[in-house]
Amino acid sequence: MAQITMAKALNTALRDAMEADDRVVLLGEDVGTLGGVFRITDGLQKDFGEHRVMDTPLAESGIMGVSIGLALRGYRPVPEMQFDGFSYPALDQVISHLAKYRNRSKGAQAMPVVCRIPYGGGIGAVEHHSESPETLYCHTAGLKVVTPSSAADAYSLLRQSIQDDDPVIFLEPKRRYWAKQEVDLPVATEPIGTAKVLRPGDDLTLVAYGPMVKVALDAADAAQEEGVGSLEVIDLRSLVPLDEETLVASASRTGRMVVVHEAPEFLGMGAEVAARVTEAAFFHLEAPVLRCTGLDIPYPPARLEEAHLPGVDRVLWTVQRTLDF
Amino acid sequence: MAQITMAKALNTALRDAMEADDRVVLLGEDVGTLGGVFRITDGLQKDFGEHRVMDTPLAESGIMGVSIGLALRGYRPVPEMQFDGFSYPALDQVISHLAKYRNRSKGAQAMPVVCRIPYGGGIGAVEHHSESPETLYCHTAGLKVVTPSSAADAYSLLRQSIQDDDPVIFLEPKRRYWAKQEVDLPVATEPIGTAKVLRPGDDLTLVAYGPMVKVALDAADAAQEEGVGSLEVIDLRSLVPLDEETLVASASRTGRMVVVHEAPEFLGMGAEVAARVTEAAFFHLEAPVLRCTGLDIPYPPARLEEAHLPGVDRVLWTVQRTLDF
Amino acid sequence: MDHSDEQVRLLAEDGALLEHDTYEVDLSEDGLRDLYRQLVVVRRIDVEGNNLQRQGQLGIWAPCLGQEAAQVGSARALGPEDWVFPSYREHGVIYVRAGMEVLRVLALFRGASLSGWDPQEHHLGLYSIPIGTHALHAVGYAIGAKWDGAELCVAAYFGDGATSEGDTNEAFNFAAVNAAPVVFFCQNNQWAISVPLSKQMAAPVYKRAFGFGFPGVQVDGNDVLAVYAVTKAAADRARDGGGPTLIEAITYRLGAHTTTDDPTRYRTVDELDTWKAREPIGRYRAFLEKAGLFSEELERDVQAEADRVAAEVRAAVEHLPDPPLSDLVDHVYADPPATLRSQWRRFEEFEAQFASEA
Amino acid sequence: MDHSDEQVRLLAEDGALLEHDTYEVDLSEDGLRDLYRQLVVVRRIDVEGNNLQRQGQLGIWAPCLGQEAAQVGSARALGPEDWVFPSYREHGVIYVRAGMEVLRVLALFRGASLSGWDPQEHHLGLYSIPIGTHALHAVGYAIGAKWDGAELCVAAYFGDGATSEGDTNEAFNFAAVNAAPVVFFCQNNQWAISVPLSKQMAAPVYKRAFGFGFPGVQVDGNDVLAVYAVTKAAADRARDGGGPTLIEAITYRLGAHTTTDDPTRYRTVDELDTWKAREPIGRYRAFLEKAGLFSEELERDVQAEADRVAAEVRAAVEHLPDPPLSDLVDHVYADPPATLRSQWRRFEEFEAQFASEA
Ligand SMILES: Cc1ncc(C[n+]2csc(CCOP(=O)(O)OP(=O)(O)O)c2C)c(N)n1
Ligand SMILES: Cc1ncc(C[n+]2csc(CCOP(=O)(O)OP(=O)(O)O)c2C)c(N)n1
Ligand SMILES: [Mg+2]
Ligand SMILES: [Mg+2]
Repeated sequence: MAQITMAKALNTALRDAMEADDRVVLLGEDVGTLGGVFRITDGLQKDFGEHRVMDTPLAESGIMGVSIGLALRGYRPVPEMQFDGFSYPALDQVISHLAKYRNRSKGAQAMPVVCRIPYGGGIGAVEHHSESPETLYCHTAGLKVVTPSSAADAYSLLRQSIQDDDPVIFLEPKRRYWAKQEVDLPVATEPIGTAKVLRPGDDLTLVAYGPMVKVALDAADAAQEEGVGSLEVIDLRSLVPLDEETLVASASRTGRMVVVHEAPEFLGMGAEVAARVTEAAFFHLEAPVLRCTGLDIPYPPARLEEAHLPGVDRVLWTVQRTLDF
Repeated sequence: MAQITMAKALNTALRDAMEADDRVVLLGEDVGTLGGVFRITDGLQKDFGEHRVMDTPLAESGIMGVSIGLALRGYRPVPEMQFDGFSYPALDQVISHLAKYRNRSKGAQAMPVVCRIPYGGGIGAVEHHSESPETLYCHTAGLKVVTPSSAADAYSLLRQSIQDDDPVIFLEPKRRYWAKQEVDLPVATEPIGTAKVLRPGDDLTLVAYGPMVKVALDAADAAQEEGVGSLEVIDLRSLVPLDEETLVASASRTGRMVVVHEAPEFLGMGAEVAARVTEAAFFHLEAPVLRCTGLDIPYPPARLEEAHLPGVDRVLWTVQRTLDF
Repeated sequence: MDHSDEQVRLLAEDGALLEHDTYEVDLSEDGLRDLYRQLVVVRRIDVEGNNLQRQGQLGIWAPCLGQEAAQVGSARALGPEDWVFPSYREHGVIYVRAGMEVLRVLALFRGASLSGWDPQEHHLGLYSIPIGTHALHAVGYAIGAKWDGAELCVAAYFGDGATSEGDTNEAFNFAAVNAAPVVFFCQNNQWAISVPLSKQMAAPVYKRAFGFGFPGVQVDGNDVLAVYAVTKAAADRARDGGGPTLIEAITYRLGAHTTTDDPTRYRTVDELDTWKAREPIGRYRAFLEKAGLFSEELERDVQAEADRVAAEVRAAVEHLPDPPLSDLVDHVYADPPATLRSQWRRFEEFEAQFASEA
Repeated sequence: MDHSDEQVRLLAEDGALLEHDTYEVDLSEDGLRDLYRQLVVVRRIDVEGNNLQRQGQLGIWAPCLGQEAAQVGSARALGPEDWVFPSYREHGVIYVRAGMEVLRVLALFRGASLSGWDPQEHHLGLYSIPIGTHALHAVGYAIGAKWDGAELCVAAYFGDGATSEGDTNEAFNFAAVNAAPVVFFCQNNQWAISVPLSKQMAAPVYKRAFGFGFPGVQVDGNDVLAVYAVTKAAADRARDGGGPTLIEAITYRLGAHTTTDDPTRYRTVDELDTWKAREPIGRYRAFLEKAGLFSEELERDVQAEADRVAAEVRAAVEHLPDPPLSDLVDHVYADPPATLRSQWRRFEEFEAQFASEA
């Protein structure tokens, strides 16, 4: 088995998808000659040509609007937003058109667009390069929102997203791009919409996704060693569709749950998970579902991001609060 | 006491604020000569002149960006987004700048901008004219999000918002514009950040805001008559700051809570209220906090909106589910 | 901002045919007569829309009164293989391209659908209310078509106010950089609801194109022959790989912005009268008369056709059933999330009560 | 797209002074010498930024190497009452306007702040990374200043890539319609990261202005005197109520986009060499020599000043303490929500453990 980074897995998924279907095209800022600022599209323009991999003018709304037009022409566009903080100019196109077009055509017109967005912090970047905008997309009906935490899932979920006839916001945890995993590509993991129990446990369920999955797993290991308890770790993998069944089953068994994410707490994914799980598992819960998240502040300067982001210590502290409840 | 519509109260609040402080300026599409498509700015350009009330080009991002520049010049701009569905092009300016400018200047630069947005459905409008985007704003740290349900609050909360040195997204429940209330203006109601118990009750707490407050009150009356139970009704008034204290106190007493809003359920305000109240009142709750909301779909055509929007019947049904829990 | 000096004109205000060194009309006599029929029918459909709204059959209507020549003339210049991305007032364009499919538009304004047609069927994008946004869809489609080597052009319809939106300008730039086969057709009807041109822009619309590196042309939008000729030339140029053109059709919204609007609040009777005198159908009829192409018989046929269409529109709208509740969820996703399915099941439980009660 | 034919030039590539019928330089001999000092110091600060980043003292650096004339020349043409809205590469502009306040910029790239200065202090908007967005802030400020009858102009700095953003074009239109006192200063450095002009636009930047109804001018951005003269004229025009101007300064980014970028992946050594030969400081020094304004003494003083500034920058950055944790929340709101206060109290409880452990 080969050691593969998430970046390489994403690059391979795009290559394989483009070979499998010549209607798959990539577009965005610097995705061509440069191969993207994170090199996720590295080498693809050279091999597939200037229109299959298009360097666009610097205009995110334009990139999204043009992708919608390309989808109407029968293409399967995979636009890239260079960073989370620069996906906002495209929000109107996403909310008003991408998410609604199928519904507005009474189901006649598919919108197979996959919008790739490197997201999240922890890389010491300057402002606007470390945001976690998932709530904006998850609240928008008509979209699917997918985020991998491993190289294998990165490959498989991106391939599935490109095959999906619904628009997908594909959130790539940029701080995990260079993390390696033993995997042979191509690989097929569970379908979009299924969460995955990465580590079984009995005392409490840790829910995470994307960049926080590693933190949750490390916290679970630490909890084991320190005798805090046996923690189950669930990787959501897709935020919409949300795998409520797996969450409720786990919470019903452990009776305790903590949701971890980088995004601010207020109306972050933790709120939705807590509300749903509490409704479905009310009589099984021994403590409220607690949230361990970024603070309700704009993303701070790099020298302060470590304090803002949930780390193993803060996760364990929140776990302890839940156990003590 | 005079019978005053919410529209009139808002118009009077703007007039009084402009008279009190000549740095207060209004700008937006059709706010001048026409007085706004809902006439909220009626007569103000005539009395205050073309620059105090500015008809702008058709560009929402421009309106918001220019408002930020005006605030830097020392003005207190009150931009209007003509409808909820047309506030999205301004989201990048709101998220990347309006919400962050003070923080980026280490507190040196205030951003006293009040963005008025008529929002919500129930008026039989065509697409994009009935949306409830509050989640997008409430999740964005640095903003305040205020929404009145009565003429008195409309007046007082708008005056307070314009005096606030923080940026405020002021959401006006358009279906309530023409609802009348006995009130003498000027009037001062509770400060931003305080929720209001509009109707005391013992068996369950109904939480609503903006357009749904009337529905919640009607449901509470019906519940009383039909002997379902005694419902307490809380009007949030401001979503950020959220008055957690009042919510928790009420839920701790009644032991049951239902949150009502037009916005989709998934990551709607109900999720945040449920998560918070459950954490703080866990051992007092006899049932999970349930949500009675719009469906997780794009806003439907007018002929179907009644089914999509929570009405008295669906609220009562959800109340019953909570009571039966 | 009228710039009549700069406008392409083929018909004088009295209907006299004018010489033009660049543009000419290639329509047969029947074609010229048919143009008259379409103008009259489109106006009648529009009148019917207003009536149906007043009678509560429609929730709202956006009249195209006065803009018939701009819409019919430009739509006639496009072929079936071409694509159209309309805004929300292009009823005339829809009728010319898709005939009675215009009923879909009435269903939309009734509140029974959100457009509801298949864009692929008549090569017709959905009605687009968020100003400026659909110009980018047109450009995206055109870029894809060019990649495919398809021989077609894409027309994007928008108004004067739309030129202020960032999206419209991004569309101009994407089209220019990609030499995309796009015809940007701007109906400059002098107003964006209550905002006049002078507060919307500081230069005539067509000049915007030069700054992005492609040609712009201003045409008398109430001269159906000039609109047809200018659009045909731009469409041919686009299909031949010449890239985009921006057409500014100078016209006027003779009606209200929509049936909820009261134009007397922002524009003068004088202005209205000036433009009423310039309305396009009378001028075209005068041309037909001068050219000996008009006859009482033609008028009778055309009016009969208009009556027939109006009756069909009225009947169809009055008998349009409300959409089923299932329309709320059935088309949101190809493959809906489990959470939406369970939300819907719960909603059906709630609805079931009333069924049982009934 | 070089358009050297269209560019305003006052210095030949060999430094010879050129006649121009519209533009001239009104600087004293000392002023001309001081311009040299500023060019050299700005370049040194930029070199220092690269070094500090390489040594891990900065998280990232966005070099302005090669753009010194565009930045110093334009900033020199503005008065203290004027306002500047920079992008993220305008270190030279900051130094000219605010001297050692440029240290704030280094703190930003160190990751210690998000700008952190008071815009009112030096009439300097915060650094703005979201491309195009701050052009609208400049226009808004300018409209307000005009209402107040203030005699000032507002300069918005952005790059060639920024001209593609909707916001930039909306800013052009708002400025045009309001005849706002704005100088749009575009440093066309030929690249937007890896995207060349040919993929960014289909017409030279300055022509964009005509389409919006105001003047555009293209200037040799590596000719500090021409940049100064053109900017001064535009600023005067703006202050006198003449409205906005778009200046396109043709220059070149000789360095990487940022220290994380590898330009060899997208541009050729030949292209780089061509532009190295055109770099602005050598040309200006040649002018001073020809004009008899240069002396070994001047060179010594200027280099000494540059050394002093470089040392100060290095010392300041190396001793910059990390911001206190309280910076996370202290400046988000004037009046923070109770939920944020309680969230912070809980966070402090968590942090307290380690304090006690320590
Ligand atoms: C993004 C957006 N903002 C605001 C509106 C509200 N609105 C509907 S039509 C209109 C004026 C449009 O004017 P114009 O582009 O000239 O088209 P016309 O109505 O004159 O045909 C406005 C402001 C909208 N539909 N979309
Ligand atoms: C809205 C937005 N999209 C993307 C980016 C990422 N980005 C940073 S700089 C840059 C290129 C800017 O090019 P240009 O405007 O020419 O300025 P230059 O860097 O050449 O000075 C890009 C795409 C951004 N900062 N903001
Ligand atoms: Mg118009
Ligand atoms: Mg550049």
